[in-house]
Amino acid sequence: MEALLASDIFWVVFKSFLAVAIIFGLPLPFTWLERKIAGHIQVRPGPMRVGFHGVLQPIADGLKLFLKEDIIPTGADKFLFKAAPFMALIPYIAIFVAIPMSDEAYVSNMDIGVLYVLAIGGLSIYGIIMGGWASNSKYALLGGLRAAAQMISYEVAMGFAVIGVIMMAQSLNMQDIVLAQQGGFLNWNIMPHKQLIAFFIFMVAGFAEANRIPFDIPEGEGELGAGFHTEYSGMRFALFALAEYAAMISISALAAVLFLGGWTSPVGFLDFVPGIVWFVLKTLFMVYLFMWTRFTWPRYRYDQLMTLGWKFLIPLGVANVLITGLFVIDF
Amino acid sequence: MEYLFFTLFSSIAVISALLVITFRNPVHSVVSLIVCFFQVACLFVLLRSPFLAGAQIFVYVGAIMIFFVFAVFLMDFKSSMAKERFGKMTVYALPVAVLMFLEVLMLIVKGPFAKMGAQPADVQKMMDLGQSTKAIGMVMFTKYLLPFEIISVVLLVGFVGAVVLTVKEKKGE
Amino acid sequence: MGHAIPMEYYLIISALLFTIGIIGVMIRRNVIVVLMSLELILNAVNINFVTFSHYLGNMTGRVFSIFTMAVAAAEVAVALAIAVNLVRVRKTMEIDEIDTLKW
Amino acid sequence: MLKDFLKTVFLWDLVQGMRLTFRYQFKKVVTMHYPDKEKWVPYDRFRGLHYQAVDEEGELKCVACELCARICPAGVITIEAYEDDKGVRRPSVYEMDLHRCAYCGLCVEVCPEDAINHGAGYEFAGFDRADAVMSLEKLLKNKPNETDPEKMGTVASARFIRDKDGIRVEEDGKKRYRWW
Repeated sequence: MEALLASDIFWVVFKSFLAVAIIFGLPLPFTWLERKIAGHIQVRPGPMRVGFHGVLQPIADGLKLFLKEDIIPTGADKFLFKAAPFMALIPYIAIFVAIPMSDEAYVSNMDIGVLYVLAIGGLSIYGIIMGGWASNSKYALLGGLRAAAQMISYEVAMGFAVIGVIMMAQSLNMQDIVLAQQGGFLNWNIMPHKQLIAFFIFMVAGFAEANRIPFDIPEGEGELGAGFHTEYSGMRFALFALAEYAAMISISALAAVLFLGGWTSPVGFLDFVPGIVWFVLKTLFMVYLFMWTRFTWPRYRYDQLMTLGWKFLIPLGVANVLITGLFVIDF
Repeated sequence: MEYLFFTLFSSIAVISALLVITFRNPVHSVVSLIVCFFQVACLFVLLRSPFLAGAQIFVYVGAIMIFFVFAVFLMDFKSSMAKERFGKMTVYALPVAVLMFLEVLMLIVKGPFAKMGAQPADVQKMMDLGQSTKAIGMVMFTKYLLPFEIISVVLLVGFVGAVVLTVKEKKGE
Repeated sequence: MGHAIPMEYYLIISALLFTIGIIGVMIRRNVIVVLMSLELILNAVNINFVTFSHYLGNMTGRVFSIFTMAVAAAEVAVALAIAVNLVRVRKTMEIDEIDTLKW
Repeated sequence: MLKDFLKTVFLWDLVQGMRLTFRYQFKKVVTMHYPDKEKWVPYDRFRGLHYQAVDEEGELKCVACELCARICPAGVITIEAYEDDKGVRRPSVYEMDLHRCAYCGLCVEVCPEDAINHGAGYEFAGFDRADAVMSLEKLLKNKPNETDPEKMGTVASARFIRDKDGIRVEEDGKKRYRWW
């Protein structure tokens, strides 16, 4: 037993399982939270019937989805249709591996942390586009193509936003990026004298990457049925929903690390609070921001979305990189 | 341990590469090529070049393969199915290619590389260097600055060319 | 942590991928698959670059593999644009049928 | 001019929208907790589930004239008549198949004896098709409209009950408030 506890491999496996458990477990309370927030923003109570104030509602929903028939349309590409939900979900689990929750609680401390996160995060699009194509349905295909166009465009913007942060920390390592923001909230990258513009770009691109309102045109239930998952039902549909929540959680965690100072405390005299508490609080705040936004703004039109991405966010990102470069350089 | 991972990654890479050229449906080919590139990225990690592995996933898997997916989707699907799996040239091409591979194999096993080996002291240094992104940046932005700039111009020209080629001309202009 | 794996292994894998790419270019007639085989060849070259860079102790190989990636991206963009145009104009993806220049 | 420019740069519209929805989260919810805690008491004019009226002696008012069955646009009502001991026509069968009923109220309007009436019931979902076919006994049991004008149009506190008699929502009379 002691030998097991001492071995690196055991800890790596244990931490990986923990990351997977977090990604699979968190969406349940978050769906409840989202529906509650939706309810209260619309001046109604939200789910109330299953359990105390409806806390067991997500479990009931999950059970329902898992017990439903798994329909595969005729003419669908069976292998890709079955594999697509996993292709959409797994990258976000892989992202979570690289995000440091505190100075000790991380699965892997990579030298190329940020690059890894951006690279892997771009892969979930394959699940969406393949799911859309394999369904052999025109709405699904259109949703998949829209998703691909949207995610490629906004990945560029997100990359530019992150480059600003990397330049501030002079490192791709997540730990270094957090350490560069130590010493109170004035040193966080979100402050105007640091990377406020980058934070703005990052969040807008994050909404687009996670396919959340106001940028959920790949789903676009108004015009596309349900977009790329029109033909999905039961468990596979649940996996797509899970992937959406996993995307939201990992982008929130990423924003907390890159812009909100990760596990560092906002003011000096609160240093005694464990780092992981701060990290969780910041991530929760970002998740709340996602949900708050969802029930505030309407969906963008497709061309407006592309205009915003290419003509506004990317030039702004380049400008931000240039300005950051001017301030960071050693004369 | 490292052998285990090497065997895993390389065998998956080779198998998926073979699948790329045997699938009739181009979409399936694209998917297996993605798998293959991913495994190559893993091999880069084993070669102590994490930055390159990240770049491989970012550029090849995240960008180039999306182009392919788009191209296949933009074309008519029925016509994108291969009419026959292999062309007429298969009979001649296969022996030539296998012969070429055997030749390269001889070169690797018997040739100068086998004798060269690796200098252990250097390797330790290189492992430290390869793991830091800084080292690559230092070389790229000092010694190879001009090629770097030229590459960026090539990229720009390539993308402008792609746009020019695909845009449909509007009538009356 | 030694580097237990001999350099030859990586070279053999790279040679295998290269050969598969060559075979793909020669025997497949679908323009998309031919382009994908080209990508496979470029990737095999990349593995070689990084292997030599790692085992011979020189950063140049790693830098060049980045250049290869950039060139591959540009190449794919142009090549796919041409392919899409071909399919639009000639209504075929078989490269054997696109032989007007052979006259 | 400068103010407008600044508002554009700092995305003032977005901030305002976010502020509005944030404030709304702390408002008191306005929805009725229908099956679990509260229940709506309809007005007198409400055209709900039909009921058969009886006169002061407890005798059925209906004389099986079949006017309602004739005027019903959907053919909801089936009537079979017989002559009772006093020589009055009475319905032996009076069935309403409410699947087809549109609650137009023509039967109520046309009834010369004021026998068929709209009641207050609106909870007529069932687990069986037969549940929606109203026999004479069921029509007699259905609840007539609330007569107390104070109670009309109010939300009464209620309980959701599920037992062997089925599922229903019953007023417990603890609290009552006006909706408007």
